[in-house]
Amino acid sequence: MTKVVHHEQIADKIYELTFEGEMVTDMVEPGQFLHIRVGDQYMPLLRRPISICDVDLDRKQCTILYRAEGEGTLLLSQKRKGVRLDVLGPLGNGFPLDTIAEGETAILIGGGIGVPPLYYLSKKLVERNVRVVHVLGFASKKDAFYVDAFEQLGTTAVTTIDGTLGYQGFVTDYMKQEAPAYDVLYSCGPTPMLKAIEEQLNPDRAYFSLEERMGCGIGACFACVCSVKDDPTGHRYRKICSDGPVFPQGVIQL
Amino acid sequence: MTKVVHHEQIADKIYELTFEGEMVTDMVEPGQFLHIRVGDQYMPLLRRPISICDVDLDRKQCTILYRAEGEGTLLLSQKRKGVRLDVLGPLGNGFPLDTIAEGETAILIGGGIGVPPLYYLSKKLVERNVRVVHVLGFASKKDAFYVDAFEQLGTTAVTTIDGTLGYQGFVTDYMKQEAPAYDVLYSCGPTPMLKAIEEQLNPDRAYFSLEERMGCGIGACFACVCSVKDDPTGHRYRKICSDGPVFPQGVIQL
Amino acid sequence: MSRFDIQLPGLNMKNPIMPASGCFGFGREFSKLYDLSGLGAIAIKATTDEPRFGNPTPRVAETPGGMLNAIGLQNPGLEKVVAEELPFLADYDVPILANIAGTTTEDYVAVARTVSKAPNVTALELNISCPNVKEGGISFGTDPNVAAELTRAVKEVSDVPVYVKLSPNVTDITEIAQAIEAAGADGLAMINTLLGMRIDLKSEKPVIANRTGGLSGPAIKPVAIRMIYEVSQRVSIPIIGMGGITSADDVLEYFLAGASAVAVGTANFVNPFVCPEIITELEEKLTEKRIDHISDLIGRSWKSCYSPSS
Amino acid sequence: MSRFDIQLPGLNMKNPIMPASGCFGFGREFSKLYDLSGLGAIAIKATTDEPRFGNPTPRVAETPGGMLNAIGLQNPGLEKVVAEELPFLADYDVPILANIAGTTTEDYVAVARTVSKAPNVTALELNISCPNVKEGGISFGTDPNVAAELTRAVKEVSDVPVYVKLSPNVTDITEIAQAIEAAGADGLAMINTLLGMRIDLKSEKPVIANRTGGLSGPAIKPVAIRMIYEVSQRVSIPIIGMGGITSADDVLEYFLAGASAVAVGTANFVNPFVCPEIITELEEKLTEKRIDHISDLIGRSWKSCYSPSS
Ligand SMILES: Cc1cc2nc3c(=O)[nH]c(=O)nc-3n(C[C@H](O)[C@H](O)[C@H](O)COP(=O)(O)OP(=O)(O)OC[C@H]3O[C@@H](n4cnc5c(N)ncnc54)[C@H](O)[C@@H]3O)c2cc1C
Ligand SMILES: Cc1cc2nc3c(=O)[nH]c(=O)nc-3n(C[C@H](O)[C@H](O)[C@H](O)COP(=O)(O)OP(=O)(O)OC[C@H]3O[C@@H](n4cnc5c(N)ncnc54)[C@H](O)[C@@H]3O)c2cc1C
Ligand SMILES: Cc1cc2nc3c(=O)[nH]c(=O)nc-3n(C[C@H](O)[C@H](O)[C@H](O)COP(=O)(O)O)c2cc1C
Ligand SMILES: Cc1cc2nc3c(=O)[nH]c(=O)nc-3n(C[C@H](O)[C@H](O)[C@H](O)COP(=O)(O)O)c2cc1C
Ligand code: FES
Ligand code: FES
Repeated sequence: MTKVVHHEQIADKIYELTFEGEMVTDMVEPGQFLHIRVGDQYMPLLRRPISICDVDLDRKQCTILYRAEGEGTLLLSQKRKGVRLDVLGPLGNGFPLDTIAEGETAILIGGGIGVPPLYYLSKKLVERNVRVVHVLGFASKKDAFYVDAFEQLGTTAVTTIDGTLGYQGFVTDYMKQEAPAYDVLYSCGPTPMLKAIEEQLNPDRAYFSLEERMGCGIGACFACVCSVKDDPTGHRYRKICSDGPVFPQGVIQL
Repeated sequence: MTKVVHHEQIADKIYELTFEGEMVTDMVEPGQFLHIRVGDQYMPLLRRPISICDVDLDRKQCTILYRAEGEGTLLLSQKRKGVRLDVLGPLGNGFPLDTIAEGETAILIGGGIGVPPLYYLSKKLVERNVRVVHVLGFASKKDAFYVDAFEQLGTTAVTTIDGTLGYQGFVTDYMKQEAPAYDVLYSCGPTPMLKAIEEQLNPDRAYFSLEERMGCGIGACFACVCSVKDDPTGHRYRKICSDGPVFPQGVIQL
Repeated sequence: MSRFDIQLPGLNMKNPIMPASGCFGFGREFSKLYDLSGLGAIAIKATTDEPRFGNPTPRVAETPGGMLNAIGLQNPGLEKVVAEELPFLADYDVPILANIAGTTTEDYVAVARTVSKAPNVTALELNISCPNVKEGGISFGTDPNVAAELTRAVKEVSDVPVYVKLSPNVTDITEIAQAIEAAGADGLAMINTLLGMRIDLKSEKPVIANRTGGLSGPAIKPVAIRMIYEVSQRVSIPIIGMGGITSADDVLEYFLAGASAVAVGTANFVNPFVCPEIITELEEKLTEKRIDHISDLIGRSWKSCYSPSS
Repeated sequence: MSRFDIQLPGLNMKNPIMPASGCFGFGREFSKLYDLSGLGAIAIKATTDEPRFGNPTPRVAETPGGMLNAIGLQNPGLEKVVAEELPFLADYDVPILANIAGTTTEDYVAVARTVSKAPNVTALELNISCPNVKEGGISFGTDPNVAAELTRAVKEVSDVPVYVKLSPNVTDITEIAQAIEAAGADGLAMINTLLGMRIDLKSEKPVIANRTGGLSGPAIKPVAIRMIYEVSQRVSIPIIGMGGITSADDVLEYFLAGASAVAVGTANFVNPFVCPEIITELEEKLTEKRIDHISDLIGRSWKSCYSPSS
């Protein structure tokens, strides 16, 4: 049983929710996600996949950030402190931590509601003495969140499409212009952004966290498949929920 | 907008809920009912018809009593103090007060969850200097409620099927055995009980409050019709929601 | 300039919203709650030749996200509808879509002939989900030929345009829709209810006395949207869409699927003010989304070229 | 003495609960959550002759009280299913109902012949909702003759009893059920999903890349109950009931309607522990209600004489 211990709006439509429970002790891998039941009835029916944004293992608390826009997330935003939250997880495979060496530089590129899982990742990397650089892309100033929190962990650049905060443009525009040096790239955000990063930056070592509409969230229903890159047979696939959501660069046809 | 100001369990599965709002000022007729939306989503879809049990016009508060057994009433029982309650009403036609004269005796016979509307009726009759006698039938002691409250207003007999409280048997058994004198009979309860009262006691002046599954609750959908007594055409009817729920004896085929 | 006035055969609507037949009676109850002249149109309760008592009760049952009903076409009969109900509605500035039903073609023809002459009835809606007694009780709406023949017979006697209301309980709804269009219908209304049942665990019997009932409400919306998407691509007469509409967003979804107007049924029971609320909300949404006119949306989900990977 | 062990052709079940095909993969994921041997049976994902990638994504969409899916029969193909998936399941003491699909009769026959020989496959489930390419894409499940012929062809080559899974998207399901029974089917499974669609208001396109999808979940329960109520009165082979089951009460409702066992589909996505939870809850309910054996309930809603006014 998990219980909501904190719930607050932190940007336009963006909420920060912290819950507490035994299950949090399993949440040691950044990039994994939770499958959250938002209603008590069967309307909405399906769970909502939301990334782990931060974990306090001692207090058995996990924080998620989400955008309340659709039916389910709007309902979630009404949960008050103290109520039960039905959480399944942690699910999937997150960002591997041991593929980057101490002293190397990681660049973490997040877009919009893809930013949250990068926070826990950044904390874990810093713990391992990896140098972290963040590039966070938002639509506008009102949509930005956690910029200060990321700054505590490493250099943080913000880009907004309308230029109301930080650099004006897309994260890829910033990357080309400023060309920060890095060893490994980690990214989470809308698929077009991931595709642009792959094509335009063509990083050697990179990990992408993908999104897709889900049924089960555990690998049983085949709702969330994506195609394997350069597959001549045409029927090789990965399930985002159980094989991912994080994949090394080059595995998935973005 | 109405707000829950009190909510408490008062017997086995029976809850007492008081809400406050402007609309309460219209609730001057005992026997009318409210149509209550119990969920925020469309599951459960339909409103629940619940009788007005008591009204405090000065404080704009209305009390209802209900049995939480099905999906909708169980959901209703989870509403906490302070939350909004979506109430439509008062609906239908209640018990007429001007058909009994000052000094006459009214007998109010309630069965189970048909008891609540009789409470407001009894108060109104007492206000008009009518003598009231109550006969309240329950399945068992654990199901009984509001016995003390009724006793404050007039003589109150309780019957239980298993004899754990008051007289053992049905309300009709009690009526035949004890044969209290009365001028007008008012009754609310399961249809078989009303039918037995009509057939076995054959009162001169009587009013029955009926129940049926409802759609709209306002007379538009024809879900809640009942047949008119001794109708040769076979298609005369009354709508319980808008013509009733209270009908004078002899009008409806019970 | 209105963003959502809609002109359909016989229906000159200020906005595309009407209450659905059977969910609004003859308007009397709702007229106490709001001004009926604000509605786009009103589809009145099915009228039959003779008065009908309908089915025994219980007539409704709740289901997940929906409800079942088996009212059984209870209505005061043609004579009373024309003498009492329609004149009451004549006080409002709103077109009336008269829903008519029967068990033989002659029944339908008789009702259509008379009702279509009522001054404020501007269109008919043929409810063809009723069992056809001559054809052994199968519904008029399940056989394309039977449906077409009925349409033709009614068109012949009707003074006003005729909409045919399709039953969703069929293998291929496009076949029936096309047959009805070819028979001269001026428009389609879809969908009527899905056949369903709920069994009470205590009595161990169907909750509804008639055993089966018609499923309506949000639960059926995806079925209605699919059918309108398919049918609107194959007919050129307009479609009044319905099934589970509860919000302005639902109305937009119906237009994108291919509807030219919509009817709101079950939602009136949940919130009796739902029709005027949707009208207000819809106007706001259209403004907000900068849609010049709602008719621009009709069928847009299939009109623009479709690329599955985008 | 168990109150709910069920013996059906090929399915020797400890209890009447099985996960529905397509909602449980080949059991691997759920085997990490609980012991699969506790289930009554397992209906595995549809298997086709060749591996299939299925449809483009998005493949699922949410609807009121339900969901749409258009997975497109993605599966590793007959060879891998027999070599890898079925042996994995052989570690559990549970009968396997192998769901098979195809686009020609030959496809079905090929899969049936091989799969029915796998040691732990104790029955087949023919998914006849697939489009029949030879008959111009109409579904095998919508024409009684086509469905009967397919049943006969598969029966001929199968080493184990054959259940046919009916599509609800038909005008008269009893006709198809009877034709399939006459063709030698050992049982029926019903219902498969209802055809539906949802349109996204932003993209103005169907949410599901395949456009239409199959509607499942609580929303469809009343349709399934109605169909099982009708079919169970007209056939004498057993019915595996499904559609929106989420609780032991739902299971009781299906038995009263006429089912002899049930499958739980979509609910596994909402609560992955739903099957074992229903099994526990069902046993408690049967004890509480003093029902000696759940099979006493089969079809009780129509078996006892019906009086509408009571
Ligand atoms: C692995 C993963 C991690 C995610 N992490 C986060 C996060 O940390 N914070 C956050 O705000 N969002 C996150 N998302 C996106 C989030 O799941 C959707 O925004 C959310 O499900 C939308 O639900 P809704 O009720 O607002 O919308 P509705 O429109 O009501 O959703 C309808 C259905 O579509 C699905 N859906 C809609 N949009 C998406 C989407 N973008 N991705 C997947 N399913 C979708 C819903 O889950 C639901 O089943 C993540 C998605 C995935 C796959
Ligand atoms: C005029 C009137 C006044 C009533 N007053 C009271 C009251 O003061 N207190 C009280 O506890 N109950 C009262 N009832 C009965 C109450 O409406 C039902 O107990 C309640 O609707 C059951 O809902 P549920 O969610 O528990 O059951 P569910 O089984 O979830 O109900 C399913 C559907 O059936 C309907 N339904 C089920 N039982 C009944 C019933 N007995 N009568 C009408 N509809 C029913 C529900 O409204 C709903 O639409 C009254 C009924 C009527 C018609
Ligand atoms: C209680 C009730 C009565 C209905 N009566 C009729 C009717 O008389 N004639 C008709 O064509 N449709 C009738 N319908 C069907 C509705 O008009 C509508 O087609 C259907 O309910 C789907 O819309 P909804 O989901 O918005 O309710 C009735 C529906 C309900 C719920
Ligand atoms: C994601 C998904 C995949 C499905 N795949 C199959 C399948 O491969 N074969 C099949 O016969 N039915 C398939 N079905 C249908 C289910 O087995 C079941 O008949 C239907 O979903 C109704 O049950 P439910 O409401 O409990 O889900 C699938 C259903 C879902 C939701
Ligand atoms: S969501 Fe079911 S397999 Fe991924
Ligand atoms: S409940 Fe609709 S007419 Fe009475």
